[in-house]
Amino acid sequence: MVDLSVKIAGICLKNPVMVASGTFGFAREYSRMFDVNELGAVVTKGITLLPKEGNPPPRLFETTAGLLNSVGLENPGVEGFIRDEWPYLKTLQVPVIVNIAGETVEEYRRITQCLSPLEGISALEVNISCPNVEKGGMAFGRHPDSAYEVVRAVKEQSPFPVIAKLSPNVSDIREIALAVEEAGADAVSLINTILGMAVDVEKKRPVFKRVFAGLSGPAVKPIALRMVYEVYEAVRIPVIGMGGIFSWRDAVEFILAGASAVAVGSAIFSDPVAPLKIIRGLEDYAARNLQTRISDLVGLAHRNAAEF
Amino acid sequence: MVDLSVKIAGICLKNPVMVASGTFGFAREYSRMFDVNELGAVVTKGITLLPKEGNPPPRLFETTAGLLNSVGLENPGVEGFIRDEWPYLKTLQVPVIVNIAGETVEEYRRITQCLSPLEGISALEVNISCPNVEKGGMAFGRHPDSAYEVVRAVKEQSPFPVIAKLSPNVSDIREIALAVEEAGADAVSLINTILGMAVDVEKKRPVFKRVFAGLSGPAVKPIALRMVYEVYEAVRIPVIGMGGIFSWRDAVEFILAGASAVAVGSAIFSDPVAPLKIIRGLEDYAARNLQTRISDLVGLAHRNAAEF
Amino acid sequence: MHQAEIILNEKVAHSIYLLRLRANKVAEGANPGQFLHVKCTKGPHPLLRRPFSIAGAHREEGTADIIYRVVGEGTSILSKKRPGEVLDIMGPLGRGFPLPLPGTLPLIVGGGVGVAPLLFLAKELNKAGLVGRAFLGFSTAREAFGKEIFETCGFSVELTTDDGTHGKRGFPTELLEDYLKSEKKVKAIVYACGPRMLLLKVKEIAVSFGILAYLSLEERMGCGIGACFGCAVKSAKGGYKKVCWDGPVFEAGEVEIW
Amino acid sequence: MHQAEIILNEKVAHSIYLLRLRANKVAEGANPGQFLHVKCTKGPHPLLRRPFSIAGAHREEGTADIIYRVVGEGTSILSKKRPGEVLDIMGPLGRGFPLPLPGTLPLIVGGGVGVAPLLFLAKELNKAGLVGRAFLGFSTAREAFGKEIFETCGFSVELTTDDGTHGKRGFPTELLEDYLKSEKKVKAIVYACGPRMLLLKVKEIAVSFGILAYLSLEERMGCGIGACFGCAVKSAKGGYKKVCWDGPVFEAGEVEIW
Ligand SMILES: Cc1cc2nc3c(=O)[nH]c(=O)nc-3n(C[C@H](O)[C@H](O)[C@H](O)COP(=O)(O)OP(=O)(O)OC[C@H]3O[C@@H](n4cnc5c(N)ncnc54)[C@H](O)[C@@H]3O)c2cc1C
Ligand SMILES: Cc1cc2nc3c(=O)[nH]c(=O)nc-3n(C[C@H](O)[C@H](O)[C@H](O)COP(=O)(O)OP(=O)(O)OC[C@H]3O[C@@H](n4cnc5c(N)ncnc54)[C@H](O)[C@@H]3O)c2cc1C
Ligand SMILES: Cc1cc2nc3c(=O)[nH]c(=O)nc-3n(C[C@H](O)[C@H](O)[C@H](O)COP(=O)(O)O)c2cc1C
Ligand SMILES: Cc1cc2nc3c(=O)[nH]c(=O)nc-3n(C[C@H](O)[C@H](O)[C@H](O)COP(=O)(O)O)c2cc1C
Ligand code: FES
Ligand code: FES
Repeated sequence: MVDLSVKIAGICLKNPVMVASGTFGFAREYSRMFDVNELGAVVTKGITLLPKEGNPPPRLFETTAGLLNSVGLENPGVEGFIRDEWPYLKTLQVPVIVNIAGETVEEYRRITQCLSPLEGISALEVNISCPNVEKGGMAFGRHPDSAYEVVRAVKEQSPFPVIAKLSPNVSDIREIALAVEEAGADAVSLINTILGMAVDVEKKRPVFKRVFAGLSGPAVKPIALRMVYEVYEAVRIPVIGMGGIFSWRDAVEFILAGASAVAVGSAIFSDPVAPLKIIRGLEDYAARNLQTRISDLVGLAHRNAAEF
Repeated sequence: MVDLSVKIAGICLKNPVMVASGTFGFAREYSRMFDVNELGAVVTKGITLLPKEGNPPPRLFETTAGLLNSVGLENPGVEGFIRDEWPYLKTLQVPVIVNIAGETVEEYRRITQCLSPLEGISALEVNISCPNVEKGGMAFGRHPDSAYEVVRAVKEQSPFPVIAKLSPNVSDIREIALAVEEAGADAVSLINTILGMAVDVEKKRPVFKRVFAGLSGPAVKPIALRMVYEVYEAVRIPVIGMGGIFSWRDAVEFILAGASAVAVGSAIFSDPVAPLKIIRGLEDYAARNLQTRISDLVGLAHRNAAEF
Repeated sequence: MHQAEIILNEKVAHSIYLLRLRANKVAEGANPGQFLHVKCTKGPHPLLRRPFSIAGAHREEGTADIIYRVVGEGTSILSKKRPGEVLDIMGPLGRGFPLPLPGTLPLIVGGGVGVAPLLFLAKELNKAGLVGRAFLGFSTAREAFGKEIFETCGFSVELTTDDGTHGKRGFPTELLEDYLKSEKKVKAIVYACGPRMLLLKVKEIAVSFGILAYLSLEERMGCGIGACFGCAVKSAKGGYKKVCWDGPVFEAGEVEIW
Repeated sequence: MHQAEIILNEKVAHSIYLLRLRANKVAEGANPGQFLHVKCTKGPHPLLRRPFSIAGAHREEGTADIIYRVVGEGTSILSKKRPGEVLDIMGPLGRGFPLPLPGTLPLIVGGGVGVAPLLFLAKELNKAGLVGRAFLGFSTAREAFGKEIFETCGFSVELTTDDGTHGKRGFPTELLEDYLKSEKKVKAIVYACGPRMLLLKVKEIAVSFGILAYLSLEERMGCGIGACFGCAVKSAKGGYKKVCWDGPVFEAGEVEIW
């Protein structure tokens, strides 16, 4: 029997496969299709202090093996979240991680305060990497100082463990990872989407009104994997890896590269039960490789790289 | 009749479709398959001062809709190039752009001096963005100051126009573009490959000995396109766009985003005559859109974005 | 999500295919206007599913149809599938067309492949003992399909083509407008599906004649079940609605189409 | 680059297929050991072509064969192609096996699907009036193929399987070694293709018996024609050689296999 459980930021997950923020709504939507309690953890759509309309359509555009999104953090705001979504989420038997975003450090602080009373939140994931909003978001995640500031502010208020979600749109992601570790983050998650765009050749203009959008999906996997590998070497806090995970094989690559857990995002649109298939695939892989604990695989590629 | 000609860095191209450095060898290889004089321009494999062995195999690895390479600038060195490759290249009736790389600023300077006597070189493309070498390469292209220094050094020595080839592995590519413009670059080309990696799940170690490799191909197109769009707004020198161009439609996207010319790289491996098909596709597109000059399409997406 | 066997995948007009699936759940539960979210390949590209309106459900046979136009990669892959192969589908999804109030005349306006869900609607209306009129528009004669089915359902059908090669030259919305002008006292309800311009025009006509219109909208979709906020359409009350969850069928006044 | 019609695409052993193409240029010009660089899809994924050794060329019919094992995405797509479909191929590419000097006995060592190019070689040797011995290894009985063809070409064939389900249990290199030990005076030349371990072992044996060996190597390929420096193999003289251009067949002493 393989022990799939992992521990991150003080949370115990029965398996290392979570869903990525923004691709799984508030879990309720997919709970109509399968038992979401089979997941390692659920991560909510990003929540802001006030409700957010989001961006005008189109919000999605497919690229080769990738997906551009410009959702723009549409969400019901923290009050709406607590009123409409939390009652269902708190019934889940798996850890629930709430993803939060803000335009100012003060907003991050206040949203943390609003969420603090909710018993049952397992962790906050601090989104300092959303490329689809006018203010805040990725702007914080591109500089070590502002990343530090936001995470520090959340950490000061939060009764929950804090995961910092990093942006890949930087020269050196290790710098940012070190800054948030310094600020007290209990874990880092990466990557958020990569800034990209598409042009409509008939209309001769950008597909998206905001011109740029965030790229996710299998296309970005090699980049995400590299960043996980880099960050694993730079920090001591656990790394949650994501970006283009489509199959158990991808998940194994991330784990070997240093991810203590992984998140599946865009692949869910292709196959809602992809995370469950990945869990089973991981189990088989570990068994085949005579590992009794999946956690023994974390970062193994680093040790083996040294020898080759 | 559509006029496909464009002018970049003082060079006249009869059409805007070039091949990307490193994917077309020294043109001779593909000249056995088709008439390379139909291309807009030929760009050579990167040349260094001394011959370079390159990296141990494996050097290539396919990812979803992408290609990781760790060739490591294997090349015969500038002398070998002049002796073995230039005699053929100089017979071509299309502009030949020589791609150069070095580990130190001094090396860039000296290789430029070595190439200076070669009449018939149309331009030098200064590779400050190769991710596959121990020293130099991308290290220069990740910081505005070092990018400036290299391009300045080449520009001082070069009797030919100078194109700076930028790295996408940066927080803000506009900064680098501005620095090389300031240094006197006559054009910029982008993007070089994006740093990525792959893990061999059976061997449990990185696929490449150097761990990281450069990602190219359709997977990176949305990112490349975004960077071309950004750089077009930042600088006044012409932009040569590349990264994942697979069809004429992709080429049109780059042109509308601000590329005065485009280069086809990895797609050539899939279809050696892809550049020729793209030229024909561009011609049809322009005709369908009642454009008599392809150059009138350059950057059109910016003007149209403002109105929408 | 289920694996549905393909029973039939045939051309019914130029670049238009009818695909029939063995899918009991769909056959039993589907309402006209709902859609299936279809995976075109197993591989990672194209990544997203493709939404297609349900064009018919045959409860007895346990089968359901979609009718699709080949426009790009996904539909081109679909068109090459053969009977016996299995298709991964989600659905029936979304909110369909509400049936008309008693005494109301259903007027159907369809453009191009937008006719697909309206075929299913006509059959269900017919089952409910209701018939009406259908105004169908196509680009050109060889792309026309579905006329006979509306007729079988007791609908009187008028056709237009953009190029005049079949039926009247022009648009089906012109026929709708002419009809409403000529039949001032009729108590009608409009059901429409087709290109954006058609829906916009239908909305305009509905407003000016003061009648109810239900429009089936299209937007690019990710999840198809309301989780990703990807398929937004501007709500008349401000903010956005989700085409996959709040629609795809909306009362014309609920949404801003442009 | 040409578009070659598929004449045949059939399973010849467990997960091993023979694909026959109408390809005059290949049929006429190919030498054993050369390869075709095959595009498996039109789309952008998988991006790269796949190299396959030419397993036979039929000049009169204008056809050529490859034999491939289904191991991943590309070969799985290939295995679904049907006769009549067209395949985009480049080739014949690379440098093949040199024919033996007069009076030299050709010894063929093949492992798994590596047997493919050796079939073509045996036929050409036979045409040149030369016959020899073939030592073939497979994982298991149901994956074995090609024995009869070698026999038709006048070769005496010995087989091994890893699990002993067919022929001797063990590896074909053991048979080679045994043979060379027993036939000390024979003037032989070895031709080998198969997994890396097999090639390494053949090289070792060739060195220890002081005979010439030609090995067909594999490396991941981009361009297939010497332009991208992607398919490097370490040269014994330092630096690298290109499998696609300098090979895929190398004299064992030219290259460092590990
Ligand atoms: C609710 C709904 C019902 C539909 N019903 C039908 C139908 O009955 N018959 C029919 O032929 N078509 C229908 N469509 C449109 C159909 O989904 C697209 O034609 C199809 O997705 C195109 O896929 P493709 O890969 O061939 O084209 P692509 O090459 O991907 O794209 C062609 C165009 O199709 C659209 N498209 C692509 N992906 C999606 C997506 N995930 N969601 C929405 N639009 C997309 C884009 O606007 C794109 O420009 C419906 C769409 C929606 C939203
Ligand atoms: C000169 C040469 C001749 C060959 N001849 C044969 C033959 O006759 N019969 C046969 O079955 N196989 C042959 N191969 C191997 C064959 O090319 C691979 O099995 C095939 O490319 C796998 O493709 P895939 O998409 O199914 O597998 P993938 O899922 O892509 O990969 C499976 C493995 O195949 C290898 N591979 C993938 N792409 C390439 C590539 N572009 N170049 C080289 N290796 C690759 C990789 O090592 C990979 O790990 C030959 C290879 C070379 C270099
Ligand atoms: C439609 C969509 C919405 C997203 N919304 C959020 C969000 O609200 N907060 C966040 O931190 N990340 C968000 N992301 C990013 C994902 O959580 C994830 O980091 C990214 O998509 C990479 O993973 P993937 O390639 O598996 O999708 C979103 C991604 C998509 C595709
Ligand atoms: C195998 C390979 C070798 C390359 N070698 C070089 C090089 O020598 N110099 C350089 O500037 N870029 C080199 N590149 C980068 C390409 O020129 C191009 O910038 C990049 O591949 C993106 O374009 P593409 O997606 O069309 O391939 C190489 C790319 C590949 C795939
Ligand atoms: S497609 Fe995801 S919310 Fe509609
Ligand atoms: S595959 Fe390009 S050099 Fe061999």
